[in-house]
Amino acid sequence: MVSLMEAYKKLPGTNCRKCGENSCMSFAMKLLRGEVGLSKCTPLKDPKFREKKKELEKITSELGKAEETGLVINEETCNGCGNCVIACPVSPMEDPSAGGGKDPESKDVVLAVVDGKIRLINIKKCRRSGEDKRCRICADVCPTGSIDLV
Amino acid sequence: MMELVLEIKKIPKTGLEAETIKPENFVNKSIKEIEKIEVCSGNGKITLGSIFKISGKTAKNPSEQKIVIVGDASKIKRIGEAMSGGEILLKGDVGPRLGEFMVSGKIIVEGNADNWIGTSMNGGEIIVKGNAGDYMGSSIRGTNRGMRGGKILVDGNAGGEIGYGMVGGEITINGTADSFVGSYMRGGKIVVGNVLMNRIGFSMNGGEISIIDKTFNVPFYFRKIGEEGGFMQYSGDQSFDGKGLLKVQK
Amino acid sequence: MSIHIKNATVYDPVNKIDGEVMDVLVENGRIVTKLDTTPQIIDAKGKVLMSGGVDIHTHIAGPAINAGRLLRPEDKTIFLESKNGLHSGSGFSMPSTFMTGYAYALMGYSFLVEPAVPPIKAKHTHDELSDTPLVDKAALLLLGNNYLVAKNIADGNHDKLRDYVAWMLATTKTYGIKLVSPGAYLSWLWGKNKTKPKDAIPKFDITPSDIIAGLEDAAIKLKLPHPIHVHLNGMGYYGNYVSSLDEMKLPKERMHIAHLQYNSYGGDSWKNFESKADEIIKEVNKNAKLTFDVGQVTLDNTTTLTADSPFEQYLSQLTHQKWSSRDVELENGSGIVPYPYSGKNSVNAVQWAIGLELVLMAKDLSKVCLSTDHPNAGPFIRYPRIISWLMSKKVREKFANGLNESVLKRSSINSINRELTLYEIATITRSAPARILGIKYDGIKPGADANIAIYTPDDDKEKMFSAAEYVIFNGEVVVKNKNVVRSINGKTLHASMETKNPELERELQTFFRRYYSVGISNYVVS
Amino acid sequence: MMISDVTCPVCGCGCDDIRVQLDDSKIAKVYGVCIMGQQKFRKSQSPERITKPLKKEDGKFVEISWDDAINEAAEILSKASHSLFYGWSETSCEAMKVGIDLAELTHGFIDGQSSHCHGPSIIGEQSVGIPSCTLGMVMNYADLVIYWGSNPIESHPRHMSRFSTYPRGIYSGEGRRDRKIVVIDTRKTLTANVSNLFFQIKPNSDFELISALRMVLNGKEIPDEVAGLNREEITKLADTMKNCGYGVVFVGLGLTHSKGKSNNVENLYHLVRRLNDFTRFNVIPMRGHYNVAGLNQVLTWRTGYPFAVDFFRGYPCYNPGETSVIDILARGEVDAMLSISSDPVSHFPKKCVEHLAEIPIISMDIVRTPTTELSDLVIPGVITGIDAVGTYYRMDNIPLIAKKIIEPPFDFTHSDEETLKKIYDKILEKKKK
Repeated sequence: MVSLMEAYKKLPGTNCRKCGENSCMSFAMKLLRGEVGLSKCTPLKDPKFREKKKELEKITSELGKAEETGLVINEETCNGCGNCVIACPVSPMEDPSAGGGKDPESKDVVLAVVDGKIRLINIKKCRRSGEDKRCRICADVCPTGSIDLV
Repeated sequence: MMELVLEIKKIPKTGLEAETIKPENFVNKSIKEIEKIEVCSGNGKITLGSIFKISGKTAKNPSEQKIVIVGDASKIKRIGEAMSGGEILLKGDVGPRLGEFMVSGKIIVEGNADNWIGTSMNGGEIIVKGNAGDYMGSSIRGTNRGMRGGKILVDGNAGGEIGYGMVGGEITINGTADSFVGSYMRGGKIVVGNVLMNRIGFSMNGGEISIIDKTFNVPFYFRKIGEEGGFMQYSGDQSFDGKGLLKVQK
Repeated sequence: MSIHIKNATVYDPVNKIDGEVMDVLVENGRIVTKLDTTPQIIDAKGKVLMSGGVDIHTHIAGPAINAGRLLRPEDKTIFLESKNGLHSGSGFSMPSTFMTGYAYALMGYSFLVEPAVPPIKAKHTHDELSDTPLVDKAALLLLGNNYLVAKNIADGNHDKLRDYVAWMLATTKTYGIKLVSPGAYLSWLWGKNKTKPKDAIPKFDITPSDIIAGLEDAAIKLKLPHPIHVHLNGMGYYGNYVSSLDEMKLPKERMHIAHLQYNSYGGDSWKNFESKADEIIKEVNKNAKLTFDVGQVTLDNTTTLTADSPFEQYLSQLTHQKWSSRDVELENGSGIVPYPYSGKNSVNAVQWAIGLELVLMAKDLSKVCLSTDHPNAGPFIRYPRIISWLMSKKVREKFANGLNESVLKRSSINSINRELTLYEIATITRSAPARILGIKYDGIKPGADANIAIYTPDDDKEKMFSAAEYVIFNGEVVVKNKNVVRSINGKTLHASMETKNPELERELQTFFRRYYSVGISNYVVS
Repeated sequence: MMISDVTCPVCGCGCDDIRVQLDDSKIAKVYGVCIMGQQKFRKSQSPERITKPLKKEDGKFVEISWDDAINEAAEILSKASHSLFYGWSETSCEAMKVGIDLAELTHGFIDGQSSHCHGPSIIGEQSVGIPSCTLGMVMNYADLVIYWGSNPIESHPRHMSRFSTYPRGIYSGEGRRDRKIVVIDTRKTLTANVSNLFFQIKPNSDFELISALRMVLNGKEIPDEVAGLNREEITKLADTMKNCGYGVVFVGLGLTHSKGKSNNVENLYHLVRRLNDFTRFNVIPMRGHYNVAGLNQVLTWRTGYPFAVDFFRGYPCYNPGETSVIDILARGEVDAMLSISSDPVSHFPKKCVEHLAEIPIISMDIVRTPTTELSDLVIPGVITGIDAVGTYYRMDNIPLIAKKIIEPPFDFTHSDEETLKKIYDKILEKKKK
């Protein structure tokens, strides 16, 4: 799964609004949510963006798979409060200290705070990676709205 | 009354604590001896002679001794501490903790006074023609037993937390006081023009507060109990069944 | 540095010296038989010489006493100016740390025990002890309401409890085990305000008596020098002597009872509150396992602070005084309430008498220690006044008739004629507490540590013991002509425990990561 | 190389579960730390770090040697008749002890940020007493957590995830579901986003709301609307507090800095004390800096008073409002100042800063701030918890050890304590002459 910033960096960044969005950032958000097709971004057709276009196509193709969790993190607004890390039901199972509010050291937790921001550690462990998409705990406990479940 | 005049020459920038300036320290002493009396300044002690130009006469016993301080004394603290008689007249402003622990005698301030006038006062009288600061007649930090007796009269306005922990005595403020008048009051009387934010009688359990200004609206933690002599009467602080009396001019 | 003390009248119960006139030689911190260097001479002719005083129970350092100092700026009625290299300080019932050290040294004390350390804040206690000069120190660890202690006792694995206690003593660098109303705080957390020795503690289904038995068993197995130091349940309540007697019958080998005065109360209300010192001392006199420190009330405006949270809450409701309380995670609580004792108060007057009765009616004074549970029953600077009451019937009668007449009707203080001698005073302030603590304390004998106090005799015993003429600490003169002249730091003693249960330590690693709010590396006192 | 159990030297949470990845003694990655902590770890490595003592000569800073800086500092402090030692909340307790010795030796003032941050909470504690507990009690026992005038998500980011809301304690095994989180504030804060109940009150009306709650607990009538809340909401809040198993109120600057100041907190302590007749209820002030509580503890055991201590008579005097830093500066009672790990010029009222401009200032800090620009002497600070070891006290007064993970960017001193000790000895030397 790719984070919003990585998708945004691959866009032209001209905010030309030809796609109907008012900035490339909101276009990237919608793109990851599968709410808009890549073809809508006309400047991408320019040959100098060929590399970036290929990478974007690879990302959007993965979007469609059934086991995708749809977990999107917005690093801009995350303040590293760790609510999602501790509240996630997977964390205390993988590392009991997360049950006690400590930062988990295990590599099998879904999320962990690194350098003041939330990072995806092991997305396979996320409860949403199967058919059942009901678990929304990390998005519910995020006070800054930095986690989106698309 | 024998008058001794202390005219301010020069006060160190870092201020003074002059609890030795009171009538009973000056009686039966010559001007020379008085000039040697020490006060605290900065990190040491300096003599009264280096601060004031001293003139006038000294009396036999304190009740006949009057001290007049001329000039801006707003940087001199603790004048008249635990004073047991006589009179002090301040022509200009005065610093904090005036007349702390006062027992008897009279202090008149023609200018403005500062915080902590008459802290834990037992008797005597303090009159301030100008405005006064906070914590007038209040208790020292950590206790809620403050002023026990004596009178304080302020012509102008006053600061906040007046009469904190008052047990007895009288405070009269013709102008308006800041919020929190009469907290932890057990006895005594406070008369005040008006109180900002209507915050009076916090944890009050006795004593009496009279508000002169009709526009004062009574806080909800005081319950109406009647009317008498042109004053509406309320009882509170109801948050803990306190038995203080609040009277508001009708 | 060597000192030659000439013609001193020595009282030293450790070596059975009762008023012999002798010379005492001191060199390199020890009492010696001969000197190698030219000594400083101290003419102690006609003066009384004792070894350094030992206080077995005084709250002088740690989070509770510090919260008390912070709570009461109005307690600062005494100040100490900083001059000739000594620090300043303030405080009457709870002096600041430097002032505490100087005041104890001035009275000739050289060893103090801080009896209540919450393990997670042990660093705070050690930091304050290191700022208390001129005395050696030790601290006792609060375990009577500890979660893991109660859990291990409830699960019945006593060996694991022994290893846990050993690990805790080593980790917090403390000297012995302290129980404060075992089980009462744990029950209070679930709304039960009074706990008797046989009541079941919620969530654990064990009784306070089980906790006392469990911890005594651990103390025996670990061969701790000092027995379990117990603040009995029901402390401070009227009519608590019955439950106190139950708990006094529990120990298998040894138990030291703290401030026994607070547990010798009769009557079924504050109105008919009376002394039951006779019943209590009867049990102590016949039960060889028991020792106690008295906790004498001195009728001052002091501050009560104890780890018995339920009692402190009750006291604050009774007196409407300020109330501070600290619940420490998984360990113990504590409560602080200022309390102005008054001789005119019928209960306080009898409390005053009860303490003196316990000491004066004790048969074997080597089981008795002088204390005021400082600052609960009174500040430690009142010890000389207590000594003057114990040494003269006339002085205590003169004091008694200034009190509420309940002291005559509800206690038998005025019918006791015993007057303690200097030798007996040296017992309850030196040899008895040292023996009960199990510290290396050899009194006035070659080879012993040179901690010496020299007093000028006086009919007014309070004046005599308030300020020693000379005090020698670690072989150096620190008090001269009743003034502290030097400040040197003493050492803090702790039990030498080697913990050999790696499996328990792994378990604790996960327990700390799971339920404590600090990492285990921050729990260890370095 | 990975270092674990690292402590974060920023806010009152005192997190001690941080892990730092070092690549050739440079901080590469920091695990577990929130965004505030991350900034400090990054700042410790930044080129802005002050690495040489600076002396102001006719308006411009000139680099001077270490010995000259110590001598200059001692010169300023010995000449002053009334010096102020201010700051301390971001340095170690060991440095504070030397600071207290300096104030005692020069008969000056010592005060810290607590005087104008949670000073009102301490004054309230001194007149009523405070039922309180450690953060571990909140984690294991609390089923009701109230944030009053406090917004931890922005001031103490990991507070809810480490202690109050999401951990699974012994008696709160379900974690979030076992707890009710209430936020009382004048605006909908980020913390309110994740709380169960949010009461939006009118600014400066906390005092009235607390009195109303106390009256409801006493079965008394309250008006239809108090502090912007109607009677049902206030009764509901009072019942929630009364019927919980173990409740905790976290007090923030919303309560201590709105009108009423220490009276608000005093009234709250009365309320919480009354609640202890029904259940167990405690208060924890949300102390800001990581060692602001440390200054209160060290100053209290050494002098008897928690802050605003004046040694001018040779023994400690204490009277907040008279001996506190804002008042002595506004009255101009100080003629020299040592400011350590603090930035008074940015935060103090105008009148105080005007006086600061007239007196010599020595500032010990890690980066240039408005205070260093106004100073006459700047001495490089050492960051306790990154460059040096030291003791500090968390917001619930639990002592912790700040760990050293890298060397400071200079070698003439290893800690603030060592720097201050040198100044102390130099002043003693000058006094002997």
